[in-house]
Amino acid sequence: MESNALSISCAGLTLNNPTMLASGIMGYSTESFQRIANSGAGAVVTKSVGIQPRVGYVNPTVVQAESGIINAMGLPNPGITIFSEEIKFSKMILRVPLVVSIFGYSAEDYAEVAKKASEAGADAIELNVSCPHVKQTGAEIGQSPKLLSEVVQQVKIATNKPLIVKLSPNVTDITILAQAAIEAGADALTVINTLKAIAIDVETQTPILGNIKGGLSGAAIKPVALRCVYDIADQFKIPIIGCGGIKNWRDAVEFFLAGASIVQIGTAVADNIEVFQSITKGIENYLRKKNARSVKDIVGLAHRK
Amino acid sequence: MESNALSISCAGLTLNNPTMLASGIMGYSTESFQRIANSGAGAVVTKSVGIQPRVGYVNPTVVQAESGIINAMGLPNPGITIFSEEIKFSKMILRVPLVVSIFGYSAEDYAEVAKKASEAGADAIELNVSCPHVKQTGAEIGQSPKLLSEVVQQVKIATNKPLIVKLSPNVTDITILAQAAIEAGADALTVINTLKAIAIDVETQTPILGNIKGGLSGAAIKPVALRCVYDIADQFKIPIIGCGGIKNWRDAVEFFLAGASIVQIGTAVADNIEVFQSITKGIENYLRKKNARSVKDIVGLAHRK
Amino acid sequence: MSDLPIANNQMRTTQIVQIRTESPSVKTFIFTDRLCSKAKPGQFLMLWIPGIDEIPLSIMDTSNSLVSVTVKAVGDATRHLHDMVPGATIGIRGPFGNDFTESRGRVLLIGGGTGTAPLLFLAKRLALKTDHLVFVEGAKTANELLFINEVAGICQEKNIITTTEDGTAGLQCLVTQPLASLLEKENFNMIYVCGPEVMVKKIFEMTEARKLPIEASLERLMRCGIGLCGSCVIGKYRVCRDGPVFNTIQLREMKDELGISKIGFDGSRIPF
Amino acid sequence: MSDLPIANNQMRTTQIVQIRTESPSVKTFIFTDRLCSKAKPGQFLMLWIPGIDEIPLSIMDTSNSLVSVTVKAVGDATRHLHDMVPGATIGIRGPFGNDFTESRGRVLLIGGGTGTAPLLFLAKRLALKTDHLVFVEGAKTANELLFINEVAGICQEKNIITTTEDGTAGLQCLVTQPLASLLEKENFNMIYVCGPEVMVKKIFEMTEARKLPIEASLERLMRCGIGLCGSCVIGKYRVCRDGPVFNTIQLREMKDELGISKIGFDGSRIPF
Ligand SMILES: Cc1cc2nc3c(=O)[nH]c(=O)nc-3n(C[C@H](O)[C@H](O)[C@H](O)COP(=O)(O)OP(=O)(O)OC[C@H]3O[C@@H](n4cnc5c(N)ncnc54)[C@H](O)[C@@H]3O)c2cc1C
Ligand SMILES: Cc1cc2nc3c(=O)[nH]c(=O)nc-3n(C[C@H](O)[C@H](O)[C@H](O)COP(=O)(O)OP(=O)(O)OC[C@H]3O[C@@H](n4cnc5c(N)ncnc54)[C@H](O)[C@@H]3O)c2cc1C
Ligand SMILES: Cc1cc2nc3c(=O)[nH]c(=O)nc-3n(C[C@H](O)[C@H](O)[C@H](O)COP(=O)(O)O)c2cc1C
Ligand SMILES: Cc1cc2nc3c(=O)[nH]c(=O)nc-3n(C[C@H](O)[C@H](O)[C@H](O)COP(=O)(O)O)c2cc1C
Ligand code: FES
Ligand code: FES
Repeated sequence: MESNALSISCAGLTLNNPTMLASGIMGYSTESFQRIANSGAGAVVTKSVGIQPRVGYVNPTVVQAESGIINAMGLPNPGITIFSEEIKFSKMILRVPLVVSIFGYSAEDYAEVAKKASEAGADAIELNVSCPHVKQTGAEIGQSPKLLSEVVQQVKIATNKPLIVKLSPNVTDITILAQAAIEAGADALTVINTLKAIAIDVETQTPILGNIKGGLSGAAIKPVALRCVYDIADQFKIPIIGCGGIKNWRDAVEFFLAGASIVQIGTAVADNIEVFQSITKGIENYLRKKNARSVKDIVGLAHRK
Repeated sequence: MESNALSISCAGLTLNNPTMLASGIMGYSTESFQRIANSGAGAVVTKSVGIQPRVGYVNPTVVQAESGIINAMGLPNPGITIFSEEIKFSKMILRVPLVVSIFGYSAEDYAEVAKKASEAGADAIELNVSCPHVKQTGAEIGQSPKLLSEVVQQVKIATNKPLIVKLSPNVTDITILAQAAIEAGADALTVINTLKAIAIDVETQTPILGNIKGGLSGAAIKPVALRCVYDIADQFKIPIIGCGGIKNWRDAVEFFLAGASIVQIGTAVADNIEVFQSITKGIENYLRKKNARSVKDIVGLAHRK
Repeated sequence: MSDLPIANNQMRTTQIVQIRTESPSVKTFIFTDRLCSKAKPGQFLMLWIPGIDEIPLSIMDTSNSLVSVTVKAVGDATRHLHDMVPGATIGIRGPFGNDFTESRGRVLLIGGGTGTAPLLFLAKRLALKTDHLVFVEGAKTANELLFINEVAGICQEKNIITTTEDGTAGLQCLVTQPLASLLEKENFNMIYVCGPEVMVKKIFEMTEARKLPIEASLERLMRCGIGLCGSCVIGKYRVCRDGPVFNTIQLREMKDELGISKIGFDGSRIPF
Repeated sequence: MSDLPIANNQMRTTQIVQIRTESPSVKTFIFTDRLCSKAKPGQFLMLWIPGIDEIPLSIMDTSNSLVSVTVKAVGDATRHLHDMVPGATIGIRGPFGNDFTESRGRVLLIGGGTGTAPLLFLAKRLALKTDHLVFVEGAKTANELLFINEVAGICQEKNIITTTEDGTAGLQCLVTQPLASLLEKENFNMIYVCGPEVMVKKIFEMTEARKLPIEASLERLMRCGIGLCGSCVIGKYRVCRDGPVFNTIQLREMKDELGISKIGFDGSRIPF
């Protein structure tokens, strides 16, 4: 097997290996991105950035649940103007693609942030239209085919960088949202963001998160995320970036077999920042064992009849 | 505290304690119902029954996942005609309420099964409109406010037994379905059924379940189920039966605080059939510690501001 | 009694290491599995034939990390399994269910068909504790008598009784027939039985008449294998979780169903 | 180094058992917590003040199942905590982060403000290994000097140096001032420091000039406490997961940020 069995070109991005840091994980600073890249990630995604700075919600912003965590950060971010400097700085140093995740309250917001991020040097733009815990933003856009389509179209005009749309699982039929994104011009889909959830403390009889509700991530959501990838790959040809509960090479391979070409890893970073390396190693062994020349060879195989 | 602190009257049913066996778990025979009742359940729900017998899907029908299981039984059931005999037999022996879960492919189906089940002696009817793995049945009805409303209305006409509607979490906004069910005449809601999921084996590169996709239950889904209960209780006064990942008294109390008056337990029975007893005991201790005279006193407390 | 929380017993795949033909319709499959290699006689596993089915099978033997199951080709799943070759991938969950108590003293084992498999496993263990093992085995015809050599390695020849329906080996009769005189003649501290439910029922009636202790391993339709789906219920018991081995008291409790009716694929009670 | 997988370290609630007033603005809170009672000096926990906030606090002491934290009222969360009474319910996650290495030989500890708390915890452990402990503590004014009696119980009087900015106790100067001559005079095997980041930075410059080994515990904005959110990042390190204790080499790597800028609530870099 050649050493580039792990490299993958997809939606205009070329990665040394098919793992990416998921948005929102250590996602602010160049030094963090570089550390994650050194830990073996094939690309990094920034924390979601909007037009204005936001300080986010009061703590607790993270609750640990069984096989996962529930978070409601509230999209803390410095705003695209300040963050553009960080993007420029990152681009000077980073040797892996930098995907800038963006959010907004309207199609115009998204377009403006996408434009600035692109100008600063983002290698691709990921639309966070699925963040379930900020009123009037992500949740609503990612749950409505019409709004989603509008946002994607506008962003498409504002930038010529590869456009990744990150879908929410909190919908009746995720393939309808996938279709809307694809038809509006998405170059790839990230599947999925977190599941809407809550944690309640029995002693104090109150919700624990500062924002009351949040998003469930981690191993608990893997079977749901995998099903979403499977459903979309069943119907569409678009490149899929699988995300949700991935913590070892076996999980990653499951996502490839379901139809993803790349995987993102978030929550598993808490237990082990070297997770990218160990997953990549595991994928490499697996490909060798299966006589596959590249990840592309196994993408979607679970759909064979 | 009086001994009846645990008893609860709700939606026309009176239970000795607020735990119920969830539908589909050991749900065919009188002897099983009685064993579950002897293990401490306040009521039992039968496996979902339709008009015609069904043999269900080929195995594997159950896959164990992290913190839960994925099942795709395919609604195996003897059909309401044969099952009516079992209901009659159960009613002669059982000392706890017997809830008969029913499914169908149309409003007329539901109404007919509900009628027969009621005639046979069911203490209440639970509509499984959310079973995610049989084409053209549950999934579609439970995901459409219009279809759901129609089914509930027809069943309401066919029976005067308490009518419980079991909601699917696989929707964009569960409160809209709750509203449809309530306005159509539901006496209570069971929240939630399973989350659509898949499991894929990396060695054989195939989906594991005979039916490919199935429903995720168990601890993994608790934060989602709890959020669904919380969301519905935030908007509506209807009695709620909480279900999803409950395995100890603490989980049960979380559901009460979120707004449920009763809890159902399914997957946790696999690890321990005595789970009803230990949960009830724990609830009793908790109520005593909190100086609550009954479960009713703590229902919905997490909504206080 | 296996009490592995279900989370620690997820399905894993493994390769078939060896296949042995035991009779025209029965093969033994050997594979490695860490968890099942710790199983005790009486426990079973769920074996996934990818893309085809998943079926319950008694564990016939373990040694180091190897596990053996002995399978009769009776339908789609078992025939597909019989068509497999060493190196083929299968999925395993388990071990599930309880195991036989290991009695001391005078012990009788009665196997019918592939029901002989778990009893052979048991006999190997019992041989370490007792020197009076009587093994009774029945089949339709000579070449369907399983594990004759293995049993001969454990029990003294005079303590092995075989029956065939066509008389091609051993006594020409049903396995229940020589039992009557045997139970008349000898006293046993424990009787173990595994085989078709109608046979189990008959033997249970005989032991009841003589007030002898018995442990029977039952087979019922199994789907989940972990006590949830209710397919395998007999009386108040789940064969997968409370069994598959049941003792005298439990068998009495299920008298109305044992060998009489079972739950079919559609959940209805069907007569045997 | 704590390597508890996050799943085993979920938030649990406990009651405050005892509250001790240490100074006009500082109180110590004592409660039971099994996991945190096993913490080592340097580790911290996340303390939930129900309905208000969740904040990181260094563990000041443990004994049996009891845990102590020492808290200065500086804002909303800490003031609410100060208003609590014994019996009040709080939530705990942790222990998180790494701990100080326990050096032998001649050891210097330098604490500023509540930074004294983890150093006191450390000093108690070090006292079992070494008899040369020098403790330097600084505060604005006399009644803000924490744990004077406790430190006196561990170190010889001549090895305790206190400074106040207003001269109401000890030397009238910043804590860094007596260090210069101390480092001139004596040689240390290890220097431990915990306090405001600007103080840490100054001291690190002094130890660097003299090529002395140092371990500094840092404080940054923390939200998740488990290495995910990125709020606490300094250079390539996460204070919550890779720290809070950093050694000489690591401090060198973060020189461009130490005491210069940090990540604010909105994720932007803000100057000190
Ligand atoms: C605890 C237990 C241990 C068993 N041990 C062995 C063993 O060691 N060796 C062996 O050869 N057989 C064993 N069996 C029986 C074996 O599971 C069935 O022969 C097999 O499932 C038949 O599958 P099939 O597709 O080949 O046949 P099918 O064509 O599906 O059915 C043939 C007959 O087998 C029975 N059967 C089918 N599916 C199941 C099922 N999921 N569970 C139980 N019975 C079923 C039915 O009565 C059916 O009529 C055991 C069964 C149980 C419950
Ligand atoms: C590892 C670590 C250990 C700490 N140990 C102690 C200790 O033992 N005793 C003690 O009194 N304090 C300690 N702190 C600081 C303590 O967490 C803050 O004083 C507290 O969070 C302030 O909250 P507040 O709402 O009262 O103040 P606010 O009004 O919110 O803020 C006052 C100042 O405190 C800082 N701050 C606020 N929130 C946080 C936060 N989540 N994380 C870190 N800093 C914050 C900010 O700089 C802010 O300007 C520690 C901090 C860290 C990171
Ligand atoms: C602490 C935290 C913060 C997150 N912030 C963002 C974010 O800003 N934008 C976004 O699109 N997703 C965000 N996510 C979602 C993750 O990118 C990812 O979709 C999700 O966690 C599922 O993957 P995982 O199970 O590997 O964590 C966040 C997740 C966590 C745990
Ligand atoms: C094996 C199995 C079979 C089920 N069958 C049904 C069914 O027939 N009808 C139904 O409404 N729900 C069915 N369910 C869903 C459960 O009733 C319950 O809603 C779900 O499992 C979540 O609860 P839990 O996490 O406590 O298991 C089934 C669940 C399992 C695990
Ligand atoms: S096989 Fe499902 S309960 Fe026994
Ligand atoms: S506090 Fe979140 S990464 Fe450290």
